[in-house]
Amino acid sequence: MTETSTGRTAGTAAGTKKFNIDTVENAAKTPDTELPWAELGLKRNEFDEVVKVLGRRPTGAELAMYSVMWSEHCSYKSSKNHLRQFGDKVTEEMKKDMLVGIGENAGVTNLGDGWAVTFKIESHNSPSFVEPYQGAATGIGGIVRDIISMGARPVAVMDPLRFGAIDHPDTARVMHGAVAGIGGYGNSLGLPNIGGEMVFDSVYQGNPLVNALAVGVMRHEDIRLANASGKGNKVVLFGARTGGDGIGGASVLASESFDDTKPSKRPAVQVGDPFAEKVLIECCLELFKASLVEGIQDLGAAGISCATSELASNGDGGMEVELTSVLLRDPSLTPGEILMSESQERMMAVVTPENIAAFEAVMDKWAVEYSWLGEVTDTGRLIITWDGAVIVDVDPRTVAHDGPVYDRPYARPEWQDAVQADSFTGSVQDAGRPSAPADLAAAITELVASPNMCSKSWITQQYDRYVGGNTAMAYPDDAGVVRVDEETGLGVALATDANGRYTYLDPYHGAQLALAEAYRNVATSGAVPMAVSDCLNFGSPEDPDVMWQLAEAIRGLSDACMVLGIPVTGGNVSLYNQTGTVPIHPSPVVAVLGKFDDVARRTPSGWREDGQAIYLLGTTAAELDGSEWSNMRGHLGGLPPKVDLAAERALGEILINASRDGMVDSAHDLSEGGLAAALVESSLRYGVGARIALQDVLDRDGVDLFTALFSETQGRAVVSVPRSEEIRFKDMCTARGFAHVRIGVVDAEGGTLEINGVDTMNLAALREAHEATLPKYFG
Amino acid sequence: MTELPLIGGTADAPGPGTLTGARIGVITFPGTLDDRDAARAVRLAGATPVALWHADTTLGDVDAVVIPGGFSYGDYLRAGAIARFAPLMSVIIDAANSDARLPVLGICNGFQILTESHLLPGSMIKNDHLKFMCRDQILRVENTTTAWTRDYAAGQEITVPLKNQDGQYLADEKTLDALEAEGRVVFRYVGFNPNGSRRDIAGISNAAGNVVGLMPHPEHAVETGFGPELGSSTDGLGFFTSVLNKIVGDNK
Amino acid sequence: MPRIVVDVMPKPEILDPQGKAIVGALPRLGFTAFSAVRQGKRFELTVDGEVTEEILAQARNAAETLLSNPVIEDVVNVEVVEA
Amino acid sequence: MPRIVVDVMPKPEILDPQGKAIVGALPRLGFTAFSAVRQGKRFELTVDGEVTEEILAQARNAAETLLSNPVIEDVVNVEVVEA
Ligand SMILES: Nc1ncnc2c1ncn2[C@@H]1O[C@H](COP(=O)(O)OP(=O)(O)O)[C@@H](O)[C@H]1O
Ligand SMILES: [Mg+2]
Repeated sequence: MTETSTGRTAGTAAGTKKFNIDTVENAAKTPDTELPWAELGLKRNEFDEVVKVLGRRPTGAELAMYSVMWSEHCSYKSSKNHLRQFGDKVTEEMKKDMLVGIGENAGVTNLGDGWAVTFKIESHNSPSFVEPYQGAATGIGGIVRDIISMGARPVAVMDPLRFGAIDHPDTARVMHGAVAGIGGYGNSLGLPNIGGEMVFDSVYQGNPLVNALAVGVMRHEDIRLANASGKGNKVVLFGARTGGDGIGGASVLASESFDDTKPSKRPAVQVGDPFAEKVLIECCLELFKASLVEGIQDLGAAGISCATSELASNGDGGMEVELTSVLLRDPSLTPGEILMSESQERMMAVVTPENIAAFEAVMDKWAVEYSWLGEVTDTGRLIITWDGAVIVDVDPRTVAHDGPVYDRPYARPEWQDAVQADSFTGSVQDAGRPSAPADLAAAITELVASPNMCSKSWITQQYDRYVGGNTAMAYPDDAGVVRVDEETGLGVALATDANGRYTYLDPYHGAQLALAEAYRNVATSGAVPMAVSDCLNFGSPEDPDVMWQLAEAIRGLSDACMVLGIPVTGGNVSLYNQTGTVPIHPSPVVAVLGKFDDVARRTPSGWREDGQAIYLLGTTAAELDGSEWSNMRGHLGGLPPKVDLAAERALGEILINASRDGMVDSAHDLSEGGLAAALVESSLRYGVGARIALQDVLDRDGVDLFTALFSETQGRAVVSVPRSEEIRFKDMCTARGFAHVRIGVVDAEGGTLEINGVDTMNLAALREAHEATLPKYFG
Repeated sequence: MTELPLIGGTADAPGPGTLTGARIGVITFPGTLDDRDAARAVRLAGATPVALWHADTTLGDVDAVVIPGGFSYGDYLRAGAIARFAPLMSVIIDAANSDARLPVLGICNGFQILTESHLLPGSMIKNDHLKFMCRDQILRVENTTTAWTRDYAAGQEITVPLKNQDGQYLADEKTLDALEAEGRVVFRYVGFNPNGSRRDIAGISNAAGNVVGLMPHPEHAVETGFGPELGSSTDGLGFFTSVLNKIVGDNK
Repeated sequence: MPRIVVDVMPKPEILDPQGKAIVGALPRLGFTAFSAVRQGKRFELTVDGEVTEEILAQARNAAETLLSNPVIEDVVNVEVVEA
Repeated sequence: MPRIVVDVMPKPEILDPQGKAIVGALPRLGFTAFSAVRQGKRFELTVDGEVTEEILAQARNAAETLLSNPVIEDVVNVEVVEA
């Protein structure tokens, strides 16, 4: 009894008569008609450009398409000139495993054995502030569709989150909603959540960041691209019906083209239907397996405008579509609105005439609604009709790829020098720095209970980590790990990182530090880093200060990728994250993907075996600016920790080799919160303590105990080494010239973390402090 | 290739299990999530998983059926409410009640479907804390005579993952007393009741012991390195070996 | 178009975790007048055309079988509303 | 004891996945009379004593702030029911 088997055919739509259809013919005859381009977000020069491209004024429907596709979100007009560096700064080493690079829905990386992996990170920031549950849920839904459209089976998700101050009255609303939404959608798709981030900072109060990452795997032969080739092939829209979701400005247009009927209300937010998406996943995979689609594209921002123009311009260049064939949830939608609608859980595909019946059989099996909209042509034109009348006649490239590009002015902010000069050390906030044993113990406890360093299990307990049966590591280890092939154990590791405070102090190096940390997290788990995806969350590009932050961050990130030898394969830019004139901290969230030949070799982040030797890898400098400690004391100034990418690479190689050869049983990298945080986390992982003495570190590096514990110097990790492997491990570090020093032993009996010069800390008490914070604020 | 290809269905799994005689069906509804995982558990236990489709009208020659976890039809109305009316469910209900007493295991959403089908008494409502909860959960096996628990020792404590939003088991006092009296409380939560279930009940059986339902996920504790870190991490395998041994024994 | 409204409530003897959470939250927002809250479901079924006795019977039947679970819920109301 | 019933429905223009799932299932059970279904919530607030104008105002206020999410839902009904 579903309507799936019939669909709607051209010209039979009820309500066709309701609109004053603005045809191409009419547009040519009425050049002086006023159009609401400003309300739709276009600038005067952009509208003039549209007129120039078309050689006449656009129709209402064309205006709708150009306005959404030329928006910042879809056209990357402010960032494009800078993003090029990701494609330009690429070495042979970086190209080696890249099967599909930037520009497609998501990049694809070769895993070997005929397997490939695709992953991407995206933002859903402002919808998640307006309606946290649905905003976050549809964020997961959108990124998962990107992965499906590459031909892959999605296998896991991650959720880097940034909220306002933990004690601000509005934070609980956003936190509860976003976490429940991510869980509600991701859990219902059967995708394990294998990691993420959680940061509280008042700079995100009115602009929380809800980023979502999805990863999928496929066989090489299943890779699908978004292009419409083959004259005469059919174009089909399937999945959910089209409603008025996310058309915002289009209601302006609606009022223009309506007769007398009042448009019904347009939804303020999009509501996700995870069940519909789960069914879409399965039916798409059946389509791929039986090779029933030639090209496929998910519908996200800019909906049908985006899907038709991208499919057409990436293929043979032409397409004809009858818009009244679109199945609607709300019959009052105008043609322009249908083109702009961002209704969720929809896909568009190109199918050869021979495969139509088989395609329909798959749709019917899964009870998915679909409708045939038109076909691929070789005319180089995208032609959209409404009941036969031509309402769009454009070169699809001009819509999808030739949008405006701006060289926005940027300059190093005037305040940057003053901020960098204001070091934490010696500042008012640094008064009373702890040094007595009891004070140091109290400081460590305070650190691990602080909003950013506390246990995230309040969040991760709401996420299914097991579904799929391939999760080898997730919270609280450094990277999430999923198996791809059961026979060989082939698998992937993923970590996402960003430090907005570092990036605020120095955007070039801050972005590199985000990459360095994600890279380090992946290597710490034992995986070989292979590829990068990034989500650049910044303020307004029209502010030269912010534009400079963005330019510097992209330059820094692309430079660092060259040194680490891993390419950016895709990502997303989210701008205008600011309240009034106050932007968020520049927050480039960087995801690194690594590969395991056998996930059984993964290294967890906690100690287990009594008596194993604990080593600190890397050297420690006095680097407290921008640190969690200075943040806890309310200071932000100075310079972030130094970046040493050669050292990161060397450390990575040690950690990967040690894991492969069974030389370490645990490894945990040092990042926010420094050594103090790493020691506590490694102890709490399995509830096994240690006895630590840092004298050798203090002597070698010339730092005091407080600095050794709280400094955030990069390129460091702690590992535990079985007694039998100690010589081999030390030899390896020596041979590679990498600083390593034994700082203690695992103590399975005591239930304590003992650090010389610090009062002995009881693990049960530490755990209580670590785990109490989120429940205290969020119930 | 993996034994259960990531792309493609369970039917594409190469080769049967070691005990090729035993065929255990795993049903997929639209919205089912843990079907591949259940099939993997069946295989690791030595039997052959057989993919069943909710719209089918016959069971074929399967010796037992697993109704796996997930959100059938989205579970927006009530967990299991719509799935209960699937064509294959009526066949399963009849087979479970027939003299042959087809062994049926409902896990999580499967348990909810079994209560909605009235194969098992009581029902599940939202967790008392109202949130989805995913954790490693200790259970006590209280009845080792059912088709799905004969390989466990009486009173044995096992650790298996738990992950759900609507896991709070309830039934009226009379029903609960009867379940206790007849030994039909098969699993109880130990140490921590994760959802407010009455009398710490995690799973129950029908009177004959062929139909068992529980909220936690034994199919996620069958492989070292991919299940709970506590306990043996393969504590769930006993469900599948139990039914396999029963099938093999019955067929002798 | 006419609609049939079906109201389903948790049985009185059954603890309602959602209602409990609400009754706990109300006083914190200054709503002190309510001693208990229960949360149930309201369904609106659209009928194309007239609501006949037969259609109303269908709605009652759907309410008892699909829309509610008699173990934990009661159908408290089935009524026709003209739009 | 008197109760105040509050009915909350998803806004008409908003997708209602719950109603969509139900409308898909009904025909399979032979209920073919319904062309659309929307699922909302029904709250019953118990009042100890008499329902004054002030208490009713509290209920209306709670309905708009706590019991519904005005971004996606409408309060369609607030009424007093004597038990
Ligand atoms: N929002 C979240 N969702 C899922 N996992 C999270 C989230 N936030 C943090 N985590 C997990 O918590 C652990 C600790 O996070 P973090 O301190 O950011 O790690 P690291 O310092 O190694 O980058 C990691 O396993 C991370 O993936
Ligand atoms: Mg780490």
